[in-house]
Amino acid sequence: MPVLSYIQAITKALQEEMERDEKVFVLGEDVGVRGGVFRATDGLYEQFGETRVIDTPLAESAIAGVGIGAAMYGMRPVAEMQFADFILPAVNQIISEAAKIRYRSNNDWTAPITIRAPYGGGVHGALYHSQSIEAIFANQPGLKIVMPSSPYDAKGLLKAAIRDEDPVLFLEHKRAYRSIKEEVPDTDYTLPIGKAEVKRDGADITVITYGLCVQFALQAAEKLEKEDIDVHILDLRTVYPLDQEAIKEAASKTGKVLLITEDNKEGSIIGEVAAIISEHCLFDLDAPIKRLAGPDVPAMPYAPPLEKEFMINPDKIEAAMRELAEF
Amino acid sequence: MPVLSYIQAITKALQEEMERDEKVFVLGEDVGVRGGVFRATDGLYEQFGETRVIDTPLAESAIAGVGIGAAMYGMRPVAEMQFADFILPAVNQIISEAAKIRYRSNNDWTAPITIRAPYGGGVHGALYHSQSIEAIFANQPGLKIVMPSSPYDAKGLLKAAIRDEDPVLFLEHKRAYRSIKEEVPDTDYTLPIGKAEVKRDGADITVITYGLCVQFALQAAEKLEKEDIDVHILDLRTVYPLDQEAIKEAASKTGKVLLITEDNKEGSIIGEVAAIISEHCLFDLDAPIKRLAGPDVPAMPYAPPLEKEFMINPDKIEAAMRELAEF
Amino acid sequence: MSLSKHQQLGLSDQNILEMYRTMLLARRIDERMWLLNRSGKIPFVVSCQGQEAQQVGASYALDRTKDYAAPYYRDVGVVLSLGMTARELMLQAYAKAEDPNSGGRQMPGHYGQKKNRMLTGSSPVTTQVPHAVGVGLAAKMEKKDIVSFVTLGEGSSNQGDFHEGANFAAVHKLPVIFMVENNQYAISVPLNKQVACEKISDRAIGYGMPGVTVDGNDPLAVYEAVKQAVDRARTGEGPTLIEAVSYRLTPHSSDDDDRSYREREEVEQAKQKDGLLTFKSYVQDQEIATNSELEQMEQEIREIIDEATAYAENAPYAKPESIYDFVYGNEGSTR
Amino acid sequence: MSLSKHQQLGLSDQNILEMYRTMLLARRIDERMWLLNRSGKIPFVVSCQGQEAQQVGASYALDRTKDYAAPYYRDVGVVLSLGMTARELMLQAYAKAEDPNSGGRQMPGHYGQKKNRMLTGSSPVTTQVPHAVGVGLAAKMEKKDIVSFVTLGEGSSNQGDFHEGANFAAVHKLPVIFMVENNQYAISVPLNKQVACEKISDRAIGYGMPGVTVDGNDPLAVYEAVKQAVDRARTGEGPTLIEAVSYRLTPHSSDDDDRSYREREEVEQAKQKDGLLTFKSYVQDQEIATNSELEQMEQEIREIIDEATAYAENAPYAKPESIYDFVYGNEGSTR
Ligand SMILES: Cc1ncc(C[n+]2csc(CCOP(=O)(O)OP(=O)(O)O)c2C)c(N)n1
Ligand SMILES: Cc1ncc(C[n+]2csc(CCOP(=O)(O)OP(=O)(O)O)c2C)c(N)n1
Ligand SMILES: [Mg+2]
Ligand SMILES: [Mg+2]
Repeated sequence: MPVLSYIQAITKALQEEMERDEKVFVLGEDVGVRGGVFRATDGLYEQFGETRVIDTPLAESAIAGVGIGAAMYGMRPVAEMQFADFILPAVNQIISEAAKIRYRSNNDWTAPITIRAPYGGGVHGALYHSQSIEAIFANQPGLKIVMPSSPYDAKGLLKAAIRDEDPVLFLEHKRAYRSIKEEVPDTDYTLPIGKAEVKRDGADITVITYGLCVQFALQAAEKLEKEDIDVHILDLRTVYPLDQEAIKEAASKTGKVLLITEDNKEGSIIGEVAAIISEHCLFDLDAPIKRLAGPDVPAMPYAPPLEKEFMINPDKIEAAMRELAEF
Repeated sequence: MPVLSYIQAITKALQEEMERDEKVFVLGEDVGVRGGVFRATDGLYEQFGETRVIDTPLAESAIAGVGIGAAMYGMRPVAEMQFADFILPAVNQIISEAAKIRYRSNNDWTAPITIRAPYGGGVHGALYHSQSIEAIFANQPGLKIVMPSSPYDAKGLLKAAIRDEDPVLFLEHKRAYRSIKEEVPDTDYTLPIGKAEVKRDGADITVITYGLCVQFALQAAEKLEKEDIDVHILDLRTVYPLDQEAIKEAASKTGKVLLITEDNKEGSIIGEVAAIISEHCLFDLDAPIKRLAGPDVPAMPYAPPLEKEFMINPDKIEAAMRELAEF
Repeated sequence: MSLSKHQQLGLSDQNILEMYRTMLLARRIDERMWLLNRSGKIPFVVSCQGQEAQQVGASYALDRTKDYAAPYYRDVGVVLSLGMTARELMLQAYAKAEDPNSGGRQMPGHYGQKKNRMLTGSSPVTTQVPHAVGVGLAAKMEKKDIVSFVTLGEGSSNQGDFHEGANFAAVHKLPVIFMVENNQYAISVPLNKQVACEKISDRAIGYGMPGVTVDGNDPLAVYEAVKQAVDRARTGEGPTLIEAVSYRLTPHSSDDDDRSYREREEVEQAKQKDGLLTFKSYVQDQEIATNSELEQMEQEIREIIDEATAYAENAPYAKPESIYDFVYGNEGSTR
Repeated sequence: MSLSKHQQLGLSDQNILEMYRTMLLARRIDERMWLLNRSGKIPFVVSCQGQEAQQVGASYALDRTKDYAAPYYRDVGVVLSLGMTARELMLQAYAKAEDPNSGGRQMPGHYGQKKNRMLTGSSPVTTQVPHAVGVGLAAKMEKKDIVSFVTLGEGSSNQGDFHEGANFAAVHKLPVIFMVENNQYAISVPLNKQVACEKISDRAIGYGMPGVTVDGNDPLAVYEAVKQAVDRARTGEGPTLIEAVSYRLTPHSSDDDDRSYREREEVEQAKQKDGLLTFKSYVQDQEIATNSELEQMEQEIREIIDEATAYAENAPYAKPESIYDFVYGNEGSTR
């Protein structure tokens, strides 16, 4: 099985889906000749031509809105937002339109668009090239939000997103793009949207997280193994709507829960996870539900010492895990 | 003391602030000659003229963005979004700009803008004139979100918002506009942003909520008094950033917590409230943290039976309170 | 003998009569809705009155067997032309389960009907513009002979989505027709406080597409302009911006009171130019129908509307539990 | 004897020399930053190269003691003209605590300095346009004699915020100057895939304001156009749209590789027209400075940049715990 980086897995998924289905096409800024500023669409322009790999004018609301129109018509657009931070001009199209088209038309129309966006920090991107933006959208029924943590997951989930009958916001961690590699099958597989996955089975404490933080948590868990602390790790994979069953099961399993996000804390995805647990598993808990998150400041600053202070890393996670285990 | 409706209290606050400070001005769609589609700016055009009560072109991103620019200059703009649902084209200006201007300029520039928007359902407004939109913004440090529950609070909080040194999103429940009335002092008073308030002191169960639901909860509590169920009600008032101390105190007081929002449940404000409680007060709890919210569907439909099914009301709250009390 | 205006355009007398009938039907449905609103039967109306001529004139220039449309909330004349029935319009006014637009989920005036290729619309204005461009893009990609037609108000042409959508269509030379229905007001705000340009169609040059302004009270003038745009679109020449100028004869909606912001005289003057009246004169002058035939048409339309109203009034609402349906496709319900 | 171009514009030889010096300083700072980037000292550069002429020409037409500006990320020439120093620019390149723009919080090229009336900018393009309009509105409300100047790229003129901001300024006749710096590319996307209009200034008529296109390589042509716009603004005639056409001589940023999307010859050809070179010729031809004076200027600038670089390199970063400062105003910190 070939070893692919996270971004290669993305490219592979796009390529396979475009080969499989003529209705699939890509649109966004610099996705064509340039192959994307991160090179996620590398080679697609050459293979599929400019009618299916479309360099759009610099206008995110149009990228989303034109994609939605094409999706209503019956196409399978995959729209790229150059950075997740720049999805904000398109919020109206995504929330008022994509998320509500099926519902408002009483199932007459649908908008099966996939919107990809690189998110996350730790890449010297400063305030506007580092943000986690999932919480802005994670209150909108009709929309799904997928945030894969590994190359294998990225490929399978992106293919599932493209085939999904509903709009999917697909958020890729840009620091994972080249730093995370693993074996990824050449075969055509999809992974279920809406399902979390246990990435590590453990008995002492439960960690629930998503995206790049899953990798950090796995690293930290490995270290703690030496101290005989056995960590259970649930990867949410889909952060909206959440897989409530998996969350309850994981929380109840150890009774000690650590929730992690790279986003700032208040109002983030993990607040909802805590709420689900405290609504359903309260009496299974042996410790307060602990949260590890970015600080509640507007976004990640640029200067290295400040970026480091903001960013979650394996050491911070390890410390939080240990503290919880010792509770 | 005069009895004012919720919307009259808003108008009064605007008028007093405009009289007090020449830098305060109003801009929005139909706010001038028409006095606003809800008539929140009624009489201001006549009193202050068209230079301070500005009918803008139909473009919300400009309303917010131009307001932000004027605020940077040193003015005190109060921008009206005609309906909260129509704030979405302005999300980029509010989140990328207003919320981050102080932080990104290292305190050199500020954006003291107030953005008012009528939100909420139960007014035959259907999908796009009924939404609760606070959760979209409730993860953005730098921004404050205020949602008053009564005329008295509305006046004091709006005056505080206009004087605040930072951007404030001020959400007014449109069904409260004419249905809620109370005595409101003629005097110049402000109420603290960032502070929750106990609206009813009780010993058996704690309800934490905000906006119109506070009124519904008070009504339900009165009924339950007859059944000897004594309800403690905390009105969040500011839903972002949350008043953590007040939340912990209220939750710990009775150990049984019911959280209520009119928004759909997953990803709403009350998820974060549950997370704060389960992080800090777990061992004070005698029951799982219960949540009462709108259903997780895109928005409130128009047909009366559907609207009723969606909307929170005193009966639904009463039932939930009783269930929790009996736990 | 010189050809009459409609003959020059290749329209038959029969076409003209149909167009007039559709305009009249739109007007009478709208009027009925106001009556129903004022008598407390339906909570909300948003009107087409004064804009029927441009709506019907434009629609008849489309190929109504294959072209797509993204109508806006005033477009009773458009949706009737494209195949929605009076009964269906009444069902949406009453928010009943059978309403094909939304099953009673949306407010009246939020159109959408897939079988007639009308995209589903929302309340935030102008979002439909990029959607129509997306349909144009898809049609071009699939090499289908489809034109995508979208309407919006002149106030709405100030939204970013108008700019972004128009620019996208022009850069990619897509078969899209943007028709701005300039009725002089955006709720209470008059044209000169919405825009400072002389004509909304002046915006076209900034996108690199043709822009034309036509008399929106004249359905044939609008037909002609849209027909030319359709021809350009079909031959790969790209999009066109059309401004149809008329006047909003009613308040903005049943929730509005327009006396606070405009003079009665202004409204009365506009009523003199009402396209429905002037087109009726045309039909009469051209002897396309006799007065008694026109009387009969009124009578027929009244019956259709009576039937539609009675049907809609008696039709059931959607069941409360249906609120959970169709959030996502994979399941029937989210519960 | 006929007047030279700059004399006709009312500019002295001294003015011209200053302008040239500012352009040169901008270019040399930018070049130094690339060196620092390529040697691993600073992680990111976004360049002004090729656009100094329009940036400096425009800025000199403003009243730099009272006008406001909302510059965009390439505007080294603007911010230098308005009072930012080489040292301050190096401090932001190194993201040091003393950086007046953001204290090292933002990436390089995100300008803002209140004492020089430069609004703070962000990364999402075009958001500054409504801000500049807001300053114009405030100035008009307060009856202050202030002009608000804002720049953006041609690709960015496709964002909704451009449309909404320009329209607002025109309707309210605000003292705002919109200058589009058309450098032919938006990252890899060439002009003809961004817009289909002939000139970006063609957009002006759709807002009801004058639009002009000028040679962005000629600082005097840009000066003249902006000066006229300033005069209009000051006399209450409202906004102007100016398109200054030049070419982006470098890749989009230090993260970009432009060889994948444009021919070297094209870049070489553009370099022949580089405004810095042609303006230098002008200075020489007009005998405003001798070659040895120009040599000396280069030398002085080199020293300034050396000093600035050394200072910035040795300056401290902000303290990690300062991350919590200035989220809100009322408190020093959110902790
Ligand atoms: C984004 C958005 N903002 C505000 C509104 C409220 N609103 C509904 S219609 C309207 C005026 C529209 O004017 P125009 O575009 O001229 O269309 P008309 O109603 O005159 O046909 C406004 C402000 C809305 N629906 N959407
Ligand atoms: C809203 C938004 N979308 C995307 C980007 C990423 N981006 C940065 S610069 C740029 C191209 C800008 O082109 P142009 O406006 O022509 O300015 P230039 O860089 O050529 O000066 C893009 C797409 C961004 N910064 N903001
Ligand atoms: Mg109008
Ligand atoms: Mg450019």
